[in-house]
Amino acid sequence: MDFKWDSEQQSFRATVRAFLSEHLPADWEALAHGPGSAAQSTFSTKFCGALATAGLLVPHWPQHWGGRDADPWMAFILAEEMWAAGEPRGGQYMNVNWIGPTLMRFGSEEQQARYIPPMARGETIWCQGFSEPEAGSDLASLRTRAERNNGSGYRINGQKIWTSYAGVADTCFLLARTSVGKNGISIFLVPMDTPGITVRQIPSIIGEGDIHEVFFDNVEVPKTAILGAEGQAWEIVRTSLSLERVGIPRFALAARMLDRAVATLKKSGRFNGGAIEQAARAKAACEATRLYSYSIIDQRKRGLPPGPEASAARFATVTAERLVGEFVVEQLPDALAGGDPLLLAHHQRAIVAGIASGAAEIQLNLIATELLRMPREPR
Amino acid sequence: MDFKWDSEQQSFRATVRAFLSEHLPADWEALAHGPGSAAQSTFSTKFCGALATAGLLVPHWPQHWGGRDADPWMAFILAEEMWAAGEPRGGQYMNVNWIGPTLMRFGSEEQQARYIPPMARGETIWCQGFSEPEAGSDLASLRTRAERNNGSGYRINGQKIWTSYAGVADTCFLLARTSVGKNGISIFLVPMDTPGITVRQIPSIIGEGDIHEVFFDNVEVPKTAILGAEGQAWEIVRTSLSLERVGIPRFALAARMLDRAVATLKKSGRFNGGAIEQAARAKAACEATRLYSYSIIDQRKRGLPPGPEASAARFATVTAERLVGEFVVEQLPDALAGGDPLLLAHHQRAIVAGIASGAAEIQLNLIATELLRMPREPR
Amino acid sequence: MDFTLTSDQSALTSAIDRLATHFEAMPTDFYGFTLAGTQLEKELTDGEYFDIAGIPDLGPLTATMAVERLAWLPCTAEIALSMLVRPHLATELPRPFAVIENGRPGRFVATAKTLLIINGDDIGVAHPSVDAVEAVDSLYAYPMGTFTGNASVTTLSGSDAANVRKWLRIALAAEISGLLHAAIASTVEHLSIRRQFGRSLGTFQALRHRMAECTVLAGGVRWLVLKAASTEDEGDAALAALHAQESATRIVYDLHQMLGAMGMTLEHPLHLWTYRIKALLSELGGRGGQAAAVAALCFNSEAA
Amino acid sequence: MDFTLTSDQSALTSAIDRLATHFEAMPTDFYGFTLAGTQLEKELTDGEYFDIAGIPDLGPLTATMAVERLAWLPCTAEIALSMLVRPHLATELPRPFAVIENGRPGRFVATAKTLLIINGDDIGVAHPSVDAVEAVDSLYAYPMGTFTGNASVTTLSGSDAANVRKWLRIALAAEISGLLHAAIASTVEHLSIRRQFGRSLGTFQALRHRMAECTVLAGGVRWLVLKAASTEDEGDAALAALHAQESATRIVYDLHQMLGAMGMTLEHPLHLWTYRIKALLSELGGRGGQAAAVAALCFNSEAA
Repeated sequence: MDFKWDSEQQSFRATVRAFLSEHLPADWEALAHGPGSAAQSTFSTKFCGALATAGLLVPHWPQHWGGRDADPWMAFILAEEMWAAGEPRGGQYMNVNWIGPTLMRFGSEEQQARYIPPMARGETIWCQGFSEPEAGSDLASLRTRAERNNGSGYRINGQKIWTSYAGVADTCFLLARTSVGKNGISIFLVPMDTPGITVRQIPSIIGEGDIHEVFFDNVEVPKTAILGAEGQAWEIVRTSLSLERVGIPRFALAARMLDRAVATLKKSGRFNGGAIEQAARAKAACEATRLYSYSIIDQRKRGLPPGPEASAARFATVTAERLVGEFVVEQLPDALAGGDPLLLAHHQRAIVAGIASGAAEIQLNLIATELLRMPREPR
Repeated sequence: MDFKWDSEQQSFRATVRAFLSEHLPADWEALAHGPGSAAQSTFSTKFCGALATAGLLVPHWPQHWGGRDADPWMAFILAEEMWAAGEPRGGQYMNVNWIGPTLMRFGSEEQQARYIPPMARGETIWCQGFSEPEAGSDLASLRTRAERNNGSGYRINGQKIWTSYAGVADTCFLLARTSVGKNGISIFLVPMDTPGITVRQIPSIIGEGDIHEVFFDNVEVPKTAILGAEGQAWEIVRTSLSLERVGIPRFALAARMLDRAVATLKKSGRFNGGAIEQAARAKAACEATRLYSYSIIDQRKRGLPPGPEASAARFATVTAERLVGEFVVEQLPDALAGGDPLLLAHHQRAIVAGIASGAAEIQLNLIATELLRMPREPR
Repeated sequence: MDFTLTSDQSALTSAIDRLATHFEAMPTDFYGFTLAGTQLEKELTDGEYFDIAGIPDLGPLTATMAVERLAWLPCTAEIALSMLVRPHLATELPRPFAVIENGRPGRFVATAKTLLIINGDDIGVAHPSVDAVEAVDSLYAYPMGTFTGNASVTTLSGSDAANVRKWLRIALAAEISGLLHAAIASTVEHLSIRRQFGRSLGTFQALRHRMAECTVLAGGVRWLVLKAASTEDEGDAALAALHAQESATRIVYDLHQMLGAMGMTLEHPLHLWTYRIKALLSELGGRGGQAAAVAALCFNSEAA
Repeated sequence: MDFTLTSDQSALTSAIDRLATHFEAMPTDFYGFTLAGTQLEKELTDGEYFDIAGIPDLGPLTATMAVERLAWLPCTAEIALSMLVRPHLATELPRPFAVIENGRPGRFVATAKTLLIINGDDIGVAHPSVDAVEAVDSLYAYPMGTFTGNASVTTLSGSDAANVRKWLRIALAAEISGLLHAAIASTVEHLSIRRQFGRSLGTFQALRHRMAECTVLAGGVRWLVLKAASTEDEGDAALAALHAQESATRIVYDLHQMLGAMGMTLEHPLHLWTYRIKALLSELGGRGGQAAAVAALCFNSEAA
């Protein structure tokens, strides 16, 4: 058991940092505020192109698809550095983490040829059409319908909500119901310029362009738009969630922002008393979360399937971001009033942490059932 | 709206304090540890006798029963001072608060004549036979059975648990099932020396003599032992719970112990840094709880029935005791290792607060339903 | 000890309640961060409500209840300082008021006619010219502003400063108390309506318990605020402000957690209260500042 | 970064696990406050387990895992200091060890052969005679004792003291980690078996969520402890001790709350773990002490 990085890992991290310091413009931190904004997306596409050229966009992908089979630690070091910088890849982190790998596993040859190479070149932005009004995170009550049309395709009608990046995405990874029940849900890969799709931005605390409603009004797609088989969504989503379960290293930004807030307070003689205890508590939570996440990478590296510890890591992340967020609001409130755009961006993203991509409460339930083996709640 | 005490109230409080400083012996604080112990009960009986003689045991009772119709504020001032002193009345606080008043309302003439005068003289200790193994606080699943015997009485069989003061009580306020369903539960007033009753003390963190199992093995009681009508337990208990709902001013001891712990820390130069914040937080919780409790007395004084605020006061009490308890464990741990018997007693009683007499969780449910008017949980 | 209101107090709180109810009934077609209560400000001025505390039969306690009630509104105006702090300054000073604490941006600074300048233990008074203050964009749901420092500052005496600080604490706690009330009510409404897994969210035990805990905390804040306004005691003021900031930190997090994605939008009003609360968490030294005051003022060594 | 154990580490942790399992299987007919592990102490001595940290292929990390695992047991003995602190003193000193912090009673003091005497920043070493120590009755589930101060004390150098303090923090955190694990497991077992309102308690959402939160906290403590034992870094040790004391305060309360009345009895073993934890919450300066160390050691201004 060893908690140190080997020399290859250290040098990879140094490479990523060097890339960031070369490619992030002076105004990057101001851009980081408002993920999904047009300005950030324009920048991200340029940035991801450069990452791809440098071999740093999809190093963990197979060589066949433009990667170099780098191990899970490399992918995670990359993600840590990106996230700590405020995630200049924008929405493209999803392509790299799970949409690409899911297409490699379940996509048809045609779909793979069409969608994967542009992802590997950093040219494409996706959005995920999962959540619906009234359904929350409850997939079983999904209502968007895809019915066979007169030709050999489908006609899609329905509404998605909370969709990140929908305003700038070119393709949607869409869940729609093709028949009743849990096995009646299918996945469609839908170009966002297909007639009948309307996107409405929802004004939010998180900043410009982050969340949207997406309306599907008689949207016609060919049969080839379906990913895998009709009704296979449940299985595919479970796999992609397990790819995503490693999670985003949100703690990396939280820890960096905590360091920054402490440094600012020290400079102005305000790091004392309760601020010290609060900062230390947040620091411990960040570092505990970091190790939780590493333990999951370690399991993946050893070829083990992601276990319930992934839920624990997620919930620990929520707590760490919360503690850093509260520290800043209480001890360095000026940061959120024109003082520091990246601290502001962190605050805004931390709001989302406990809510998006598997609410904290869902993680707690999974932990109780899978890790503690407590009896399930009756429905 | 006025948060000051009037002169009558101030002088009553002074009287109670003077009584306490005259009648509490030097070793009282050591006795306070282990409520329900033989030593404490012996002292309490003597002490309550003296209280009765001074007109301070049941001042809020009607004159007819030895009181002087003092208003709810007086009763609460008395309770505050008693509890702040470590409750030298021992188990007799129950007589004064709700067993006596319940008998006044529901008892037969014979029962009233038999049981109330000795209560008013401070001579008698009761225990309440409510909880049962496996039933918890769920009255509907009560199993102890009282069946008609061959004569005109009942034969009781069953088991009670968590019974405070059972080792020293002379009478039990017992719930037993006389037929099926919610309206099949009756209350019996049972002398603890009735053949067939066995008491087993459960060794506990709280100290000697606090909790017991009580076994009823073919215990024969006359028909006259029943309080009210057969099957009336639900109604009577609801009334007595509402009498009890004002609650015990546990915050008074918590606040005093906090003051004492802070004074001790100051003396040895240990009141600084995190100790200051923790003490201040606990202080605010104690004072908020005090006002919550006062608001309930104020309602009672105005003849209003106790509302859901009583549950809020209870939960606030749990929090206040918890914060004081944690403060002492972290900042003055020596108090619990031979350092201060009353701080030890407070710690032990605080353990019980969140659990006994309507667990904290039950209060939270009541608050959600009655105060917030949220929809009920499905059963 | 008597918690009934006098008939004068009842009459005034009823009037405030009617005024507030009128604003609550108005449709808010607003999706920004700060909803300025321009009309509210006007009606309060016209009704001479900013002077409640000075009327003998009403006094600061009634003014505190007004501050608390008006904080329920989705819109905001500079009410608390004008109603509760302004009356305790030696001379009549022009409103709106604002506070600049250790040079940081403050609420309502850009439009303030009177600034209270806090630097460590000192409090000074200044009347900034229009170009000495500037609005600042922020996430907080108050209009925030900065002060360039170009104005003459009159420093208050120690006892005046202590008195002002006491009323600042009560004003802070009263405002937080009202905001907590509104934020909780808004969340309860959402949970009671919204369904998931075939049930109203409000029937889920974990959510019910958390809401109940929030309510108990908020109720405690309110009682401490009312007591402080009634006794006008420095220690009581510190206790109220501490419990307000302490409870609010936890409640704000819990409410956003329970409201879920809806609470991230500007279309649901929750943020109008929670992002006002967030601006208040650091004021007057934050929890640490209030705790130090409580430690200095509230421990009774003799009774221990 | 690699979290697999070496074969030597695996062999040792398996041996410790077998030894512990044996003690866990023994019926404990014990209803007191402190269950002394006399037989455990003997077997650890006989098996030379107290010297694990000094064996090159095992080292302090393996010793830390042993301390953590042995803290799961209902009985207790002076293990953590002997396994983790003793090896870092310049000379071989006799065990059992105990700590006297600022004159307060300490764990295992009455039977200690070596005392570490902490006074503010200083740490001294003393070997008390039998009449210089005395057992004290307490609520804590460790044997507690006091030291009269009648023994010659050798003060450690600043760097030795810092090193000892680091290992004291790791020992503290490892012990808390193990105790938390056992206390949580014991509560989960109770909740899964016990029924109320016709359902297993473990099916109630509010209880499930609280247990899950406790588990996440306890898991975080364990990771920080293992890292600190591996890196032997002072800052890592302070983080582990802080997170341990911080998490434990909350977990202990929650577990007792969830266990209900059963947790008040000495017939259920929960208190054997929670009342050991309570004794540890104030050690080494408590949360405030660890936080000060974290603040001094762990903030990286350059990367910010």
